[in-house]
Amino acid sequence: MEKVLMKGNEALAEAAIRAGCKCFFGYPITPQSELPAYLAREMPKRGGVFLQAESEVAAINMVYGAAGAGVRVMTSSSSPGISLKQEGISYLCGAELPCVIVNIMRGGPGLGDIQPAQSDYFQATRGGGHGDYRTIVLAPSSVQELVDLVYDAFDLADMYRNPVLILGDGILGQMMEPVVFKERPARQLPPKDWATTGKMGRQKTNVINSLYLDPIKLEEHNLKLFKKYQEIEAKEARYEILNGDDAEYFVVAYGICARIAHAAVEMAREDGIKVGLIRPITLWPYPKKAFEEVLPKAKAFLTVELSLGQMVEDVKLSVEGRAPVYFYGRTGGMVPTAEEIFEEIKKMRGLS
Amino acid sequence: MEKVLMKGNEALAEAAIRAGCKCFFGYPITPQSELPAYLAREMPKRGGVFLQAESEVAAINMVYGAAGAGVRVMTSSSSPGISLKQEGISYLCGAELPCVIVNIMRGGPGLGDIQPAQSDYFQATRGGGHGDYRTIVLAPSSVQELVDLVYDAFDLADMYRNPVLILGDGILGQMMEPVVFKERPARQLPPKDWATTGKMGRQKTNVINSLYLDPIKLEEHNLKLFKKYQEIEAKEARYEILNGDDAEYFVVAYGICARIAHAAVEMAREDGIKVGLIRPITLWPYPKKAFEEVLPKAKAFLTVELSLGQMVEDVKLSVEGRAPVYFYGRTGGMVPTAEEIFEEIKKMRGLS
Amino acid sequence: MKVVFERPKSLQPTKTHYCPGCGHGVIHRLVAEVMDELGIQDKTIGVAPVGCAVLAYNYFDCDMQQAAHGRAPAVATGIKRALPDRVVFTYQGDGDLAAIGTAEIVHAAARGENITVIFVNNAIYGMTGGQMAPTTLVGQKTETSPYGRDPQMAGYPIRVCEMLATLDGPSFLARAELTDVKNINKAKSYIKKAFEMQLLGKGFSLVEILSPCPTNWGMKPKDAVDWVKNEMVKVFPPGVFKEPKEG
Amino acid sequence: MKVVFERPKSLQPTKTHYCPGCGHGVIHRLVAEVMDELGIQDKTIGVAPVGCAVLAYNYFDCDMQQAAHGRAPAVATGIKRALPDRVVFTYQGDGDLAAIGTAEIVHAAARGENITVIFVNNAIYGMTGGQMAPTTLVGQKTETSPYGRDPQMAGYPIRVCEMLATLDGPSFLARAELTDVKNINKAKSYIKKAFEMQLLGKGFSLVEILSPCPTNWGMKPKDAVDWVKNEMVKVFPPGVFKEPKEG
Amino acid sequence: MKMEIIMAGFGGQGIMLMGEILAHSAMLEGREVSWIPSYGPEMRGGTANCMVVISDKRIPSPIISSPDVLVAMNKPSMEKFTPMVKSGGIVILNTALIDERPARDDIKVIEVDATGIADELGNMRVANMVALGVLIGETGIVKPETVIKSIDYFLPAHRKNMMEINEKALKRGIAEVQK
Amino acid sequence: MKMEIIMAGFGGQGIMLMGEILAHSAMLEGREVSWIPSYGPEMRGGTANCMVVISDKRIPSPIISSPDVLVAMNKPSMEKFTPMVKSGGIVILNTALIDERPARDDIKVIEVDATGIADELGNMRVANMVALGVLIGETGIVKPETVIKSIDYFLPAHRKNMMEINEKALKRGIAEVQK
Amino acid sequence: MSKIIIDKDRCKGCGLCIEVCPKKVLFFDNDSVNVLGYHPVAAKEGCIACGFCATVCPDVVFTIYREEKGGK
Amino acid sequence: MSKIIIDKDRCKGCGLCIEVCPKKVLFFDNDSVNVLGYHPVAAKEGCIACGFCATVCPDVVFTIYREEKGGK
Ligand SMILES: Cc1ncc(C[n+]2csc(CCOP(=O)(O)OP(=O)(O)O)c2C)c(N)n1
Ligand SMILES: Cc1ncc(C[n+]2csc(CCOP(=O)(O)OP(=O)(O)O)c2C)c(N)n1
Ligand code: SF4
Ligand code: SF4
Ligand code: SF4
Ligand code: SF4
Repeated sequence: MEKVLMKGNEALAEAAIRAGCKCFFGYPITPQSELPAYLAREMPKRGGVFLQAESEVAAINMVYGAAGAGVRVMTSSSSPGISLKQEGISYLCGAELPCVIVNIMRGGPGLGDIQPAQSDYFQATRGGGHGDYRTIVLAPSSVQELVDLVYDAFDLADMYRNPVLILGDGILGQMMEPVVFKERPARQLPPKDWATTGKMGRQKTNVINSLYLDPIKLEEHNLKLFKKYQEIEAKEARYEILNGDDAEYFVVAYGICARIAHAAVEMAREDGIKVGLIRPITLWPYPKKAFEEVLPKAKAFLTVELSLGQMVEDVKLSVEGRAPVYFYGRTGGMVPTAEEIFEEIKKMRGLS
Repeated sequence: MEKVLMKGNEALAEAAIRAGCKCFFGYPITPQSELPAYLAREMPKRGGVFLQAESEVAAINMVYGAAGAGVRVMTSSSSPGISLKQEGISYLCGAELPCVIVNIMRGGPGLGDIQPAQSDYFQATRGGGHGDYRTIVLAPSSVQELVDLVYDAFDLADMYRNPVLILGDGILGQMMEPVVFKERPARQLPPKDWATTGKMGRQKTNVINSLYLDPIKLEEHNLKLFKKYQEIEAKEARYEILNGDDAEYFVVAYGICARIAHAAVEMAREDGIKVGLIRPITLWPYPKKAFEEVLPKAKAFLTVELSLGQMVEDVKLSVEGRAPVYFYGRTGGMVPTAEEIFEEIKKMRGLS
Repeated sequence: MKVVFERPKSLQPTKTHYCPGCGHGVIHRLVAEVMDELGIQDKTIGVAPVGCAVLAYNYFDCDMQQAAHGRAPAVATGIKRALPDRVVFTYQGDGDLAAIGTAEIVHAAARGENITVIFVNNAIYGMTGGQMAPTTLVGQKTETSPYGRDPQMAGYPIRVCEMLATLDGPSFLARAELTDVKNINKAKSYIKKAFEMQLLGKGFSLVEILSPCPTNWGMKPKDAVDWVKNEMVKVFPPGVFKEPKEG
Repeated sequence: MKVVFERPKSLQPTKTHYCPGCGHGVIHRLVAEVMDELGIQDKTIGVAPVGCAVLAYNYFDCDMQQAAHGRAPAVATGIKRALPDRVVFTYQGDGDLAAIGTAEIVHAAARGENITVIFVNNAIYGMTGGQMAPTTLVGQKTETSPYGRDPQMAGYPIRVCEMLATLDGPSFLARAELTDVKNINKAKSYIKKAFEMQLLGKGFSLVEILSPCPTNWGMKPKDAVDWVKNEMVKVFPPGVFKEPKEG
Repeated sequence: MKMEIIMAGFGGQGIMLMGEILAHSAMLEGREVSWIPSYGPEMRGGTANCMVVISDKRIPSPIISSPDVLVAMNKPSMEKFTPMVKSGGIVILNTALIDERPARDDIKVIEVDATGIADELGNMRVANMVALGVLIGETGIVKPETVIKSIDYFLPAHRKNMMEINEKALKRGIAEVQK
Repeated sequence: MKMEIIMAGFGGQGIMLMGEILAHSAMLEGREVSWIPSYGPEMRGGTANCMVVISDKRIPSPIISSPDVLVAMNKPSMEKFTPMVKSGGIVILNTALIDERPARDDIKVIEVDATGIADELGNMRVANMVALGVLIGETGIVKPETVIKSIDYFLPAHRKNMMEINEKALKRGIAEVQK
Repeated sequence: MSKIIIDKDRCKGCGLCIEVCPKKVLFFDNDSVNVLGYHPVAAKEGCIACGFCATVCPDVVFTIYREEKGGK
Repeated sequence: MSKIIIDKDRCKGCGLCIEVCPKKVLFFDNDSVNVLGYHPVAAKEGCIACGFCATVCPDVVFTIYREEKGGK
């Protein structure tokens, strides 16, 4: 199959079209601009809809409408824009609408800067909106994986009738790597017989809704959602363990940060330190299994993030006191070097 | 001092005026309506500003403007409205602006219902917005405490130049209890010499801002914020332990749910079960100390929430595997009875 | 016997939760009648707002989505773009459309989005218990303007039709009043026209309807109707504000 | 020697980051000159938008707040309500004011909020690299309308002054063009008038200024000025859209 | 001492106010009190109820699952809440609007034609005060004088003329159980 | 085999494209590659740089802290990046715009008047290809034919007339180090 | 001749129909209470099937028939 | 007589002033490059202090003086 060299943002856009995304609604923001620009060029030619909304709030609600109408739909933004979508995301979860939401994260809080960051982890994995809900969160760390996960994202969304978030960062969006758009066997997906397409002869009306005035009904609904979440937790958690076979120490990192951490792990290996890398691919559900797998032999964990420490909570919740968990992070758009992380690995070894 | 019987929402409003709140900006939503209605009546008479904004987004940004201008300011809403404020809250934290934000939580996700809930815990404590930031979160469980914490909220906001969230629920907002508006000695607070009041003879301009184009600067800024958060964590965590002296089991609950849990604890005590109650008053910073205090003798913990389990993560992060942590919750506006919780206490004893 | 009047089939037989004398009921019926008359029930998707009409999804007998507060035009845009050959309408109150949803309605109109908007202006927030709306009249007392709306503090009512008429996107904009048989019939003719525009692909259409909220105005139903006729109409003149040029 | 022209003292001596030939620089200077002439520098608080003018807080020599994208009118409202005797202005681009910030500008205007808005209309999103704005002309090519803005898909430009003129709140609304000396001077006179309205407590005032963005239009500065004069002015006619009645 | 009371009826019967007055007077007598309104699913109209807890000690939960006392002002209220009443508890029924009687025999049922008595006194709206009178007459939870003070506290200035009839209603209620 | 390259200069010198072409041709030759643009704080203008990694194995980090090769097309770029170059690494300098020389003696410095040569060939804009020629001539990391294929790939249809001069520039660059 | 059918249980007693009826044939039936708790509207003789009541009624209480002319 | 001061380091070379000058006294000084990397504007003799250049200049490059009449 043909390998092409592409920017992450553009590869993501292309993958979405190939995955059957019919509508895109978004509002401009750096550093994800190449994505809508690509779709603005391509969608009209390929029978899809590209629409620049008046705001992120409008965009996410357009997503709601289109998802409710039964088509594959995507939106994309970066940190401040994603904050504005929180009410909408909560509605999408409440109404169980499948869609894909891309966050190419930048430095915060507030206007912050436009450099790469991973400081929206809490927002993505805990739900920045109100209510008991979860979104599936995918964290690619290469352009090829970005592409592959876009297909998965649409499938997972349809399978579970739930929004799926793709969490990237400025580097991943801007970097170029070779990528192959693999043909994928079509997955068996449930029919969208709940969609509001007009009755078209159907007896009962279809209704897309998240209101349940009777709390007994809302509790029932939430428990149903909760069951779905448990199923997702059981089935969909994904991770990769690198250099793990004989490892006694583990670095935990995701996305672009995992790439740098990997380089650091290789440095440490050359230095004779038995260290491996756990790279969560799904951030929710969090791959606790990865930790169970390595815990028997793991002496300590080092979480590395482009933030002041957010995923570290999930690592601690996975480890539950069975080994020390250390943290190293850079924030505000700064990116650690492999050497910095290597130093932290040495420190971890010293401490435990 | 005079005791008056007041609804939570109205008492909160009155306390805010007495605490020197000069401006209120809000948008209508159930179940916090009595609060703005009270202020609409009182503010004009007492020299303050009541303004109904066009939306929650506008309201939080008006708060930003007024806070930046150096006055005490408050906004109030309920779950979906708070989701809409997330970008604004991230900006307030980034620009270090003191203000008080009230969330009288209702059932979610989406439109949900208007019944009491505690399912915005993640949003409140982890930050539903983007970036590395924290808001102080206060969780009163009686009308008197609501009043007392409103004064504290304004003081803490000014002391740390940080937004403070008051997390209540529909019951707390609607219920009446006797309350005393205590005269409080004025606290020594830092001068607001950073406020944009017009230069008025000052040499340098004052600027309210969260943009740092240079990531080195943004990282410095974030590390400064982080230091402040650490100071808050060290100094401001608050909790109450009830029936704790000889307790071997602990229920953990906050807000209205802690009241019901307290009743359950008393039932269990009558039944001879040595159980106590940990009631976090600050949800961020989370009172980990409470757990350190009881851990030597604690056999197990039961977290009870009006949600499908959110604070349970903080309990686990506090306990770190040193004792089992159980969970019981109702969701979507349903409220557990003391009897239900009592049953869970018995189960906990059976299990551990 | 000839049927002079019967329940339109696009309206479910369900009883509504609206208060006695509330205009929402009449407007629901008018919309349903138009759907029947145009034969579009089966291909129509409606969008319910947050407001007293939130449960509209239980009342209209067509597919429905319930939108976040103020976002109905965005939701409708999403539906229409996904399914361009379907008929899409929103049903919104004045808080929903003219306060929190201002950006969404202005931009749906500016885009000439090919949808129809039924805008119920009752000069107050009904569902939340009577707070001031963007369309509340100067001097009108509400929960949040307890001394009467003071323009110095709380500004002036927004005239939505007039505002949207400055844009190139809308094909049809009109305002009616639910005050008597004649005006109710006129409201219906506007609604019909609005849907027809959509069917012709002419772009955005909106009908604003001045409607009583006896409960939150604290009036008897009859007095509420009179208040629409005597007070609201002064500030919100009924009529057609935009229609396609002939030919 | 008499000074014919010098840097206004309300403008910091800092060099700006604006591109060569960008209208923002001129508009900054005009606002600063007006602040000097009215003697209000010391009691003025400005609000910077998100957009190319985000760093305005480094350029104006008065207290400044940087607002979230589109929310400058809300931020200004907060400031003005807290400190009613100060002068408050916002400085906003067309994406900021007419897209994401539509609700905020409409409602600040409807409230007659006693603030002044400087609205820089350059028919494009400058800062983010040239995407379509609500004011982008039909047929204009941008990053997100690569085949030219197609009204069928992307709608029509919004005329802000005309739209706000339908409201009762604004005291002064005018549109100027940065095309030549005469029109630049006219722009300044409008800005001055707008601030004077605020000083008189007359309520909301806004000046829209048609301004070149040579970078994102892909034009030389001179050609960009010509494009304002020849193309933009056709869609956005300059003039006064609202002013207080005399007497 | 701790007493948990549920009061229920339909909107317009002054249920909320009856609860507020009781809570207020208990507060005046130095007790801990709490009052919460119903928060049922209905949007508006329908049944109204409130829960009042009065105690000598800090009140754990303001939410009542088994009341000591139920005041049922109409039939749906009786049906809904009677099963929750504590064994040995008290149910006060407004017989004017309730034609059945609870099936339980482990509770004390007090029947009073509150609406009828109020009507007799000249205003059906004071039926709530008659019921309240029965409650305090039966339980002695607060003194009548205190309740009268509380009524005065809640009556707005332009309604002070209603003071007398409210007082009368209260006393008639007390008399009903002490006769 | 793994090579990490930083290319830097000012906007307009075709720095990004030079990196893309290198990465692309290495990809064509079956290597793993990555390319990332600068993401400096400047809003627009200023220095431009990109990082290219070429490897036989999966590339851990696309971010380079110590490059094997630096191509510095102007003076600020040389000053900024030379200190990062690995000991034993290579620095290619565009002497037309750089009047100083790096102070380090543990690296190989190749001087080439890329801008001058390009000018000589008839278009200053192909200075990037001269420099790229030097890079591949010196390191042999990719074959010239492959680079020519990649140039063709990146040149848009209406610019195909530029093919020849680019090719020439590349070859002149190669010749510079092989002379 | 005409026929007017009143779906009593839908009536909320707003009285708008009574006001609008040109023949004043509608009135509240104070002797009955419907499921919603209101005294529903009822009709005396004399309805001319103008449909005014149905037009103003917010609750779709009325169904109205008219005898077709000419025996059609 | 008039005096025109050009703050060269602020000039971004947009050329708008050159276009607008009625006396055509402004030109780009192609021999010098300023801190921003542009050839800045320079003035020949003949300025009449009309101020047009300063009015159109986005970067506040000009300061302009005019000799006051009557020796005031
Ligand atoms: C984001 C958000 N904000 C506020 C609310 C609360 N709310 C519900 S309905 C409503 C306004 C209803 O007024 P209107 O749109 O005029 O409709 P009406 O009820 O008068 O028909 C509000 C503010 C909400 N549900 N969500
Ligand atoms: C919530 C949010 N959405 C989007 C952005 C990205 N953004 C920055 S500036 C801008 C638009 C700028 O255009 P305009 O307001 O026309 O000003 P100009 O740059 O043209 O002066 C956008 C969309 C942001 N910072 N925040
Ligand atoms: S509150 Fe007003 S708008 Fe809502 S149903 Fe009642 S009368 Fe109608
Ligand atoms: S991008 Fe456009 S608006 Fe922004 S500084 Fe450059 S010319 Fe001005
Ligand atoms: S208009 Fe309808 S609801 Fe109102 S009284 Fe008449 S029949 Fe009843
Ligand atoms: S002041 Fe007038 S004459 Fe002098 S340089 Fe400027 S434009 Fe030319």
